[in-house]
Amino acid sequence: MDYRDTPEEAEFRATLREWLSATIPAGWDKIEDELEAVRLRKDWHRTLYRAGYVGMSWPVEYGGRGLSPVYDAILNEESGNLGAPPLPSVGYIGRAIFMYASEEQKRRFLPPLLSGEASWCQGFSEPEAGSDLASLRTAARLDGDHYVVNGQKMWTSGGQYADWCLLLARTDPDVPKHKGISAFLVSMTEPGVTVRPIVIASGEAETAEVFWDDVRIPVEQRLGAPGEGWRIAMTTVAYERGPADIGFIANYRRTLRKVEGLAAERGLLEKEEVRKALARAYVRGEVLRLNCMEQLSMRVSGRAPGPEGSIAKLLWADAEQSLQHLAMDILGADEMTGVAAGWLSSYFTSRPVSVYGGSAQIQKNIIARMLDMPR
Amino acid sequence: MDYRDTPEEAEFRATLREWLSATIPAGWDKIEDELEAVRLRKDWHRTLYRAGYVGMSWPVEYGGRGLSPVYDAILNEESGNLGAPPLPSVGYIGRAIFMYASEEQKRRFLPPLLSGEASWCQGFSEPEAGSDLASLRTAARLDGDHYVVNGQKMWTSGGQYADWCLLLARTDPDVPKHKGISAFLVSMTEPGVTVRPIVIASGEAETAEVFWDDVRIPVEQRLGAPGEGWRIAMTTVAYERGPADIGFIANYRRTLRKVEGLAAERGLLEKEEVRKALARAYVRGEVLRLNCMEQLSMRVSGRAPGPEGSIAKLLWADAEQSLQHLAMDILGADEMTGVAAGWLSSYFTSRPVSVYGGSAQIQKNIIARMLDMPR
Amino acid sequence: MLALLSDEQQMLKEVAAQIAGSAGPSNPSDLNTVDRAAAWRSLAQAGLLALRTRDDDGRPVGSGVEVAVVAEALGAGLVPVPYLGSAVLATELLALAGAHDEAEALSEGDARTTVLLDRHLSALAVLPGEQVYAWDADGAADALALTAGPDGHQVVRVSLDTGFVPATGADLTRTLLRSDGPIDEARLTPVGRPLSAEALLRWEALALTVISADIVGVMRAAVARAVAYTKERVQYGVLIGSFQAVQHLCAEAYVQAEASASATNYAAWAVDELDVAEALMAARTAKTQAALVAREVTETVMQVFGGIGQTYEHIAHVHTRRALTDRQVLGDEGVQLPRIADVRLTGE
Amino acid sequence: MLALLSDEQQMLKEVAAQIAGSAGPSNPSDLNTVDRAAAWRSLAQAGLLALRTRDDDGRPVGSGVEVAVVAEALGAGLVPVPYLGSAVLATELLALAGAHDEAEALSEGDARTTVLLDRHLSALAVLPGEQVYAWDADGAADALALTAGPDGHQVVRVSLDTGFVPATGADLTRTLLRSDGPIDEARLTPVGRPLSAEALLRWEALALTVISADIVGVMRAAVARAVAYTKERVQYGVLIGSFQAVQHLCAEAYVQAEASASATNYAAWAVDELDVAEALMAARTAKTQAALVAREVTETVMQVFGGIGQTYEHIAHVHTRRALTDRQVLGDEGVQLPRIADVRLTGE
Repeated sequence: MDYRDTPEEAEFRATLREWLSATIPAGWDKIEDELEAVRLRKDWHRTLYRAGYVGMSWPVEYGGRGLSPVYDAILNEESGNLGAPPLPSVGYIGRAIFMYASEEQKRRFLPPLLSGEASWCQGFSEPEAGSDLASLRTAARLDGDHYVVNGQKMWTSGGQYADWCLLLARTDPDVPKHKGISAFLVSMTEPGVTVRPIVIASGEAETAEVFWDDVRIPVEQRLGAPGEGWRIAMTTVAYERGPADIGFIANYRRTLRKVEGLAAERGLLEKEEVRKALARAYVRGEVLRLNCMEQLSMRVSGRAPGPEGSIAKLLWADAEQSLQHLAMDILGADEMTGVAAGWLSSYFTSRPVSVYGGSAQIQKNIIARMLDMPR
Repeated sequence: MDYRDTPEEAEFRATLREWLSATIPAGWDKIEDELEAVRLRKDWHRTLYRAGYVGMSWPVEYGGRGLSPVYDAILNEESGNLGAPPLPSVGYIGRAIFMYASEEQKRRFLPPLLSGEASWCQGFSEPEAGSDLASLRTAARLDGDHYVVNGQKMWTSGGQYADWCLLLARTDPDVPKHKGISAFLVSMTEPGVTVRPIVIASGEAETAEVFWDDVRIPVEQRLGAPGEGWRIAMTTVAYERGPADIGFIANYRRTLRKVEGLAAERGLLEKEEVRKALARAYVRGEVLRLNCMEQLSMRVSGRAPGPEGSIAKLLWADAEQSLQHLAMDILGADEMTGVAAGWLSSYFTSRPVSVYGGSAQIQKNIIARMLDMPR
Repeated sequence: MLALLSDEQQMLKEVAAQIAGSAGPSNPSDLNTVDRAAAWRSLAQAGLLALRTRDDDGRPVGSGVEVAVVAEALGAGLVPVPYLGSAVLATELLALAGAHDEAEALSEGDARTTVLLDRHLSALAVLPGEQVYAWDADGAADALALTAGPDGHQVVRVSLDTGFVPATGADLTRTLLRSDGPIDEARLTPVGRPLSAEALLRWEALALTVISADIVGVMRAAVARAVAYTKERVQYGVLIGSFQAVQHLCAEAYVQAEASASATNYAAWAVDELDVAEALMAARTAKTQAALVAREVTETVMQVFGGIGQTYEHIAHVHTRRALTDRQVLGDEGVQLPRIADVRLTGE
Repeated sequence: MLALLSDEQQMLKEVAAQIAGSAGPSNPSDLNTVDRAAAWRSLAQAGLLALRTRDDDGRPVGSGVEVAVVAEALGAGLVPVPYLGSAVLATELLALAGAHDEAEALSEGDARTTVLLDRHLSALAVLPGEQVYAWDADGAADALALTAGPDGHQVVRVSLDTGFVPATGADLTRTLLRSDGPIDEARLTPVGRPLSAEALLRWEALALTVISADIVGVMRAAVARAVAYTKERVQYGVLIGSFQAVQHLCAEAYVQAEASASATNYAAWAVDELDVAEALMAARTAKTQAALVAREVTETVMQVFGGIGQTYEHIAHVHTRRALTDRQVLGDEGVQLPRIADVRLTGE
């Protein structure tokens, strides 16, 4: 057991920190214009790619460096620590492609995914198929050498800006629902694709819905065999990002420092109650960090991502939401009168953490399964 | 809407308070010997009866005074306020008898129940039939003009000291489980009845298990028709006592005053955190009291006891358990080192409040039913 | 003792619910189109704006219970009219100051006045002072505050025409204005006679109670909406309301909302029936309970609605925003609990 | 970075679990019959009492991780032997004071020594002083405490033969003695050399960590018992574990126990690997987390067991009692959080 970097990890971290310090675009987090922010994130993807920081844990034959996922974790951590722009998310799409794609598809799709030339979104959920993904209704009907897709997707994060979509659609309505789904790699520029941003309660556009009207997809852009879509989705979901993979932990620490600062500004640091609440928030963050390190260690040791991820997801939601509650308690009316409107927005942004990517209730179901409790 | 006593209620309360002050046996709560304590409770029942305070809300023809249940509530409240011994519980057994018994049974059983000559217990739950009461296995086989009972009952509160038992047993194993149960009025002195106290985690004997081995019950002691036991049980359970009916609210207020006293003794009243926690405990008690007053008002207005009682039961468990948590937080190690052993005992006594009489989970199920949520 | 609404109060509740139903939004965009003026006229015509004016004997036309009934109904409907600000908080202040004509004027529904709160929204503003807010100020020409004088506090009127800017408050159903600096003494017009300390505490008891009633309405309606949704929404081939986890989430939220209602009903009765210290204690108890559970209840409702409950288009967050703001008005549990403790631990 | 037990540590865990399994009660009455002496001998024979003695280079024979592994296993088994008191807290204190022979003597399993804690159980006792407790004192002839001196704190030994009476503590698995008055200076025998402030903090980090590990063991075993019960107990014709409400209760308890384990594992590693301030911060974090959830987790377990979980005969409350007492030892979250805050808010 060792929580410290190995010498190689330490060297990597040092180099990375130096590179980040020199490379993070100044003032990127002050950009208000959304399109400009998107462009910046794309540029940052390419910059990271050129420096060798994208897909480090991918197999070498697919353009990766074959490194341990620890290096991805260090990248996440230091990006958070040094306040870098959000990291591109290539892992789960890449995983789906290099596990299920044909050789030709891999050659076509993996390099631009890695390099950032093409950005991706995930067309899984639907209005009537949220937690119950297998009930999806979007249909792909075979018509000669094309599939014709009709339906509606929801919670397609990044749908507004993505070039490509990993789409799930029903290709066979006559078999049990898990068996009639196929996966597709589709360009978002095809005629018939309409994207509408979804604004969440904070007032910010966080995700999107995508309408598919007679969208034609060449057969060779189906991923895997017909009916293999559910398996592909489950693989993808298992590699979806947990708190450790999105710099959440580093961000949490920075937010906690800000909340401590709020308490100081308001002269509340003398109140034992406030001191304890701040310390409690620190403990929550540490507990989550350490739990994620254990899970990462299991991944490094070759265990496939398992239901343990549900523990981290529950701790994550609790930590994030509790911290926003604490900020609200410290800010009091200021959060409601517009004086601290940014914190109200952060509060509402913290709510879906216990909904998206499997609600807190679903995570507890998964843990009950893991505990082998009766169905 | 009026939370005040009517003139009649106020007069009743004043007379009662005077009577209680003069009559409560001094030092009754210091009695350590259990048998003596039981004898005192029986004496107290008879004393109350002679003064006209037992069964006040019963119909006049069954020995009651036909008064509104408000008077029972005032009796509970003032008994708690003035620190009287626990009130006898005649309501739910009485209700079962005067709703389902034959005229002869009523004449035989109601007067001694009211007067306190005979005390009763309730033989419903079993080791394998707790929440799921209808699964009970204790069997009553008809043998001539007697039923022969075999089985085991659990959580028979007061079983050690009761003279009579309202017993549920299965008389027909061949029909659906709710339909094969009958109710009996059985003397606890019959041969074959064995009572074993159940000691709860606090170390105190709070309830009992009762073994029934070839116990013979005359057919005329069956209550209601064969197979009517489930209906009788449901009536009885609906009239089981909530927090308002057992002086809980008055006791809660007294316990809260003690906890405030603990905080004062330990010099903690300067701590805002402690002050707020004590005020929070006060609010919990008030909320429960006021909720119970509304429910009592509904009962007075002639509505049968409904699932609203589940709200009070959940608030009750929360209030009682939270207050014990607060005491523990104030006492710290003293509660664990034996210095404040009584509080540790109170803590463990507070735990089953969310289990007995329908667990917190069952109460929430009942509320979901009341909200007409899908099964 | 009978802790139930009388038949007349029950009827009042239905009238208020009907008005609320016609003026309440089903989704946030309705807030742009709903006919606020018509709702206000209906309230005036039904006499509901006159409840805290005084009759010929100097008694309030409507008791605390009646005002709370209306407040709860309007909260349940998320109705964007300044009933609390104008018809309760300002009207009661005018009546207590003996400015009965001014109070009557508000009850007719043409003019609206609200109150100024301090920068924490936690107390009626005492002027001159620093920044203040006009809360629940939709259509209000002016707002009331206090000045401290030798004979007690004096109610003063401040025009909202100048010196105030719209604040982007969390609550989408009420208008909030922020003073753009300290309020000049020249802008204060005294109204009525100075208030006794007791009158001011009585006002506070009423104000805390009706805000609690508003929260109760918001919570009950939010829970009812969530429960209704669980009876429509299908996942895994069944209605989501059949999942025990969803049932228990709803049951817990329901219990907390009902518990708040019990505390608020008593506080509403106490306003006019108990001595002022007891009435205020009951009001603080109700506000504490409502404030303590409002966040969790409305968050649970958003959770039960799942993905759509997180979106701006959906009504769920409108409940949350109104409840979170109400929590702060005249002080949340963090303000009330220490005062309850003062009474419990030193006052008795 | 690899935050997992090594193969050797995994083996150690199995050895400790085996010993615990043979000496742990299945119900409270087993506590009268279980062979404590045999369990102690097994621990000695396996070398587990020697982990905090020092090797020839002055390094602990076993790391913090290894001691925590054993502590967790014994906690899980509710084993009634004074591993924490004698083999960890006292042994480490002796080793830090350079009293290596005395530490060695304890490791052989014949003699037992424990520690004296103040009357709040929240710190090692500094004598002479008021009432103290000998905690985890089963079979211990004496106990260690401190005296304050010019060169730092001096470890002193106090015989438990006289001046102590058995206390009826909540924890049924550990022996607790209460001093029947202040400890006379004449009864103190100095041991080893005075401790540096750093040594004492290092001791505290270790002590907090192993107590957290004990709590983690208690919680994990309690949750596992409850989960197992849900797979046997039938109500309404189905296993109670098939009810989503029961599943979620267990899942929540499980998550809290695992979260505590994560924090404790790190603290255990930190004991010997990080500088003392960081090690202590990690230990306080672990103790805070464990203390914060221990009550709720063990209460949930009692709740899942339903009626029988409330009875004295059942094992459930033995977990609760041990966890509740452990919470207090060297300070619960109420003690730890302000110290964490001191570091966070003023120390950096």
